[in-house]
Amino acid sequence: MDTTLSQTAGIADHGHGPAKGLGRWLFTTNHKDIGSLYLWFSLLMFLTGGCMALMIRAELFQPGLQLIQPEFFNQMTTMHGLIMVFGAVMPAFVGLANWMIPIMVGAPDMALPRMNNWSFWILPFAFTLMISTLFMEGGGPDFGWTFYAPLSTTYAPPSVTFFIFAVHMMGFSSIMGAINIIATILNLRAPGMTMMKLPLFVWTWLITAFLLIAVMPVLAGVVTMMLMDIHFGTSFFNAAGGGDPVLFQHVFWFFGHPEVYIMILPAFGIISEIIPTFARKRLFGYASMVYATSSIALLSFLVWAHHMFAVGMPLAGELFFMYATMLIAVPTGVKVFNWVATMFHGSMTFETPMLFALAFVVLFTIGGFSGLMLAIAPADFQYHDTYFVVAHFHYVLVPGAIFSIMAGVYYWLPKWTGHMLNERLGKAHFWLSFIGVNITFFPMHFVGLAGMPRRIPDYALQFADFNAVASVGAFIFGFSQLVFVYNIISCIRGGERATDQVWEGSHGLEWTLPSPAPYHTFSKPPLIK
Amino acid sequence: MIRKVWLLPWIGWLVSLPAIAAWDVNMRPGSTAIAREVYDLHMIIFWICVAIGVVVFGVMFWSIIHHRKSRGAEARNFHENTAVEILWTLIPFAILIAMAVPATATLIKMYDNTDAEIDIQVTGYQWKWRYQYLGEDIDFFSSLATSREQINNEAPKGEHYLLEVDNPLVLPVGKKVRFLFTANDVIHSWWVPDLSVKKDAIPGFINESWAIPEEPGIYRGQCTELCGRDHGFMPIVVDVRPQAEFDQWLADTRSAAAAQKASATQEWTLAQLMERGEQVYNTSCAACHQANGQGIPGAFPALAGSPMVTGDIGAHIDIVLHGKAGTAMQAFGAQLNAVDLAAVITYERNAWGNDTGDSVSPQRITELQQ
Amino acid sequence: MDNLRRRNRRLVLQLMLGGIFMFGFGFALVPLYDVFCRVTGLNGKITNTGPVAIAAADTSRDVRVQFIGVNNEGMPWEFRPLLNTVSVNPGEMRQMAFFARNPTPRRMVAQAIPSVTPSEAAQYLHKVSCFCFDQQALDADEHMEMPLLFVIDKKLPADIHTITLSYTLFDITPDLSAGQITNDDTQRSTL
Amino acid sequence: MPDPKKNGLLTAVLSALAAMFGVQSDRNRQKDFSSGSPLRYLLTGVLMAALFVVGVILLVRLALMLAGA
Repeated sequence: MDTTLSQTAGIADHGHGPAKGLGRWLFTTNHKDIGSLYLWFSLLMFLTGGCMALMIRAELFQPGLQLIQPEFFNQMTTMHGLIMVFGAVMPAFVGLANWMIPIMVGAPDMALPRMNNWSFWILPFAFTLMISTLFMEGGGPDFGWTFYAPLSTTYAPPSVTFFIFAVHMMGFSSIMGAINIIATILNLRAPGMTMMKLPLFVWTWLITAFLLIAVMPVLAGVVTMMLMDIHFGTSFFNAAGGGDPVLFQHVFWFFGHPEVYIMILPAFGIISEIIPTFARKRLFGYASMVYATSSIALLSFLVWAHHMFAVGMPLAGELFFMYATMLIAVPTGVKVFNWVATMFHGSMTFETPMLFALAFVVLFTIGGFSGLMLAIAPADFQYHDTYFVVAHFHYVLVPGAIFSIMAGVYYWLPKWTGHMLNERLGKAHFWLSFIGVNITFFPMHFVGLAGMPRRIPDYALQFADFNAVASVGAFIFGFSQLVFVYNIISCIRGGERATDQVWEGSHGLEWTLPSPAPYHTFSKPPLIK
Repeated sequence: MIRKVWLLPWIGWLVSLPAIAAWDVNMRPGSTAIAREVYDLHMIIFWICVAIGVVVFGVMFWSIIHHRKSRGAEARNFHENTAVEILWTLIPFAILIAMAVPATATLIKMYDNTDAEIDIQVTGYQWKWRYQYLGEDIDFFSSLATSREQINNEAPKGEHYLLEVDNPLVLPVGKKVRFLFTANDVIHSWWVPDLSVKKDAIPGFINESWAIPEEPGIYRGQCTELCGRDHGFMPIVVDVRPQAEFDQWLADTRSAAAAQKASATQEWTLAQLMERGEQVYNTSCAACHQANGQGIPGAFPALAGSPMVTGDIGAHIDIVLHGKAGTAMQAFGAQLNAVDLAAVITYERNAWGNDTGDSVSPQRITELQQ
Repeated sequence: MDNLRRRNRRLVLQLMLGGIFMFGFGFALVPLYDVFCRVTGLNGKITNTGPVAIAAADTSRDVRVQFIGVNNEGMPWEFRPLLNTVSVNPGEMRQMAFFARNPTPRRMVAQAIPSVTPSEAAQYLHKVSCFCFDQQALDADEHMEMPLLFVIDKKLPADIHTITLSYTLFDITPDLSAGQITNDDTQRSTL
Repeated sequence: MPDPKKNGLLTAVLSALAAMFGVQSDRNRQKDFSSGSPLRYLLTGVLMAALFVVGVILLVRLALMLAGA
């Protein structure tokens, strides 16, 4: 990522480094550059989506309509959801995969470098298209990131068609990325790097890639059905023509639930790389982790309707999805014990990546517990579509996926840039984010249980105080991300030189490379003992 | 750990928040047997999670404190123990199975089909609720009663801000009431936390739920499925009364409906129409066209000085009665009675400086609706 | 190296076929959903229609059938059941009708969509003939009574005492604005 | 290293069950990965998922029957 990459000896190099200027980034087929592009794009989307979140929280700071009109508020909640899910979390994981998987398995590059370039460069255009809908006549999408019909079909603003094409483009990008990652993992492993020795980050990404290929087409299918309903007079979801709005919810959540696993399995992989390093102890129960994550690939398809307990399902349906959800929650939830067992009797130090990983384990587990409460169908009648659900998925996504991405960036940044990061700034960013996340999202449990519904621009007086607290927390969390950006840039530009192994307890092929990792690595497959 | 000196003012600010304000942190037990059962389920699973959390985080923080390199801890070399793993998987399984039994019992009770004394059809409209007492001739709309000034912070907020309606749903205490949910336009969701009833109202389909309120009182709830612009402004108020008072209310409402029909044939003066029209306007029209009639540029047209409102009266009546396809302008003909329609059209034609002097009689509206 | 290229190509082809299969599967969920509704009566879809063998009525049991008429948005017709509630014996054929009137000055075509609650009862409600089978057209100021002939299956679970049958009336005039709307437009029968 | 003969169907089923349960010993993992094509494990996994669905449906029927519905 550093433009002035030093060519250290010992690694056979084709003599030509990266091209100069803009062409390098437009036409790159190098997995390191494309990884950096994904990560910078994800950071930009994270800050954009974050600003929308601050708009929402600023309006909700006090009861009454102070800043924005309700329809714009709905556009902000919808775009915040879409940009964070498809623009910040998923590209960040794909970026980390692009950077780390080839050098973890000893491959020279991704299996299909040109497709890799294309699957990145679709994203900026897809999100420009989607964000431009905010400026179109009738406003941007205002039907929630779950875009239920008929609000998203018959009652949608005219810009919904652009929203549909943007989702199509994001789907193509994810599917191509997933195909590329599977081909790299299965075919380009260095000899000796058997499937048994794959690091867990690579295993979780392999499972996530299969999930992506299985569900992104279903999402493309559902938005295509919407397109046909809106423009070509079909009635998939329009009750007048024999269609059914509940059909939309079934097909969407059939995609939706595996999607939430797509957003958390790579996080499991990153945390399973970081904790052993800083506990100086091998991961506890590697085999169990591999088997449990692989069973999630199939089981996650069986529980989608726990998002729809209040839609009016027959009793047998509610019972089936309650039991299935409870049963598959255990193998995933139990993985947290593996991390705790890895730490147990370890010899731990607490640099920034470890702090984020520990916060992940604690706060993600709180999100997992509220998920367990939501699985109880009769109780879900009181929780569904309230701020309790908002607190649940923000706990599993912000201290879950986002903290694991930050942990991954802090963990591998020295390897990418060749400089150690500024620990003081790292810890400042951690503590500000940790405090901000909890002040923002913990009160949401309370207002949700007390009866505040989701997606409302204004609320009754009994919810006022916790909402004020949450808004303050949101601004603390929001602005502390600038510390993160500053820390990354200062780590790129300079800092204490990083050794090859960077962290005292780190193991794995990627740590055998010099820091910063040369432009081309493992042109000749490495020797794996 | 750098010192958090500059964090103190933030924490100070948080603590100084008004202590008297409402800080309710939990679900209310509610006032039906089912609601209390759900509350118990909620608390049981909550305490189970707290217990597991205390154990897990206890071990974790113990390990963080004691197994630190800075305290000279040497990393042990164990990294697999299937027996322990099987144990810590079986325990949560056992807990969940124990949890599933009462949950199933409550869910089965919720799907009980015994006959109800009173059936209410609840229809979700874009941004109000309609209640029809099946078998009775009672059918009314229930819209938000909080004034636009309170919402726009031009007036102090009332105690039940955003949770008050003009016509609450009145129910007898102790009787089983069966709700039949459907919707007129998009998906809404009818939720009253104290009755523990939440069901989606889906256009083209009918859903049902039931409750037996045990104590008289006012129970408030809100729409819980995103349904567009004013999703946050269509509350639900259920007024549960003792049987005698409920029968009285039924009689009064029937006579009021009859009086309503009669009043449609009386002569209404301009002043009476204007006064009634302003009331109807603030309930049903101000949400989009604003109380001052200026509307919202680019979203909802202004009525003050608009050619439609000051021009041909027939076109004005037609758009209020039948709405305008493809826009948010609904067909209010099906929602308001003849007197209200005549009053609101007259008000629109004479308010905010339009003063065309026209007045529309309820008889003319009734003819059009025949 | 070409062996690697061949392996890559084969794997990528398989994965793309997998993606296309899942895209097809997304669309296959629509008919699958109808079959799923037919089996479980999910969402109150009534599925068995047409003539049925007349069996002796089971007079030992009374089932209360409620009728509801709902107008969807932009449907100004007057639309209500002639009788709100009917008490029926399972197995007995019953006739009843909905009243509809078109108060607007123009010709309109409507489509009624049925729905039943509790959804467990949907498979046991058999509609011999129903106005919701096809579109209903009414001229300005015209009104008519639309018939419905139905039977409740004797195998209705014992704990179901009340069945509510709702019809939602949708305005589908603009869809057919192309051709001339004649009175007997019965090309499409739904449900 | 266990001899890399073709692993029987039983090992695949046992491994699939272990995966769904979330616990697997390292020894079994090496045995699984040393055997032939992963396709058999995939198909066994899908089969076990289908059995899981049937199992839960039976569980639901049992629950409803017990409650006398």
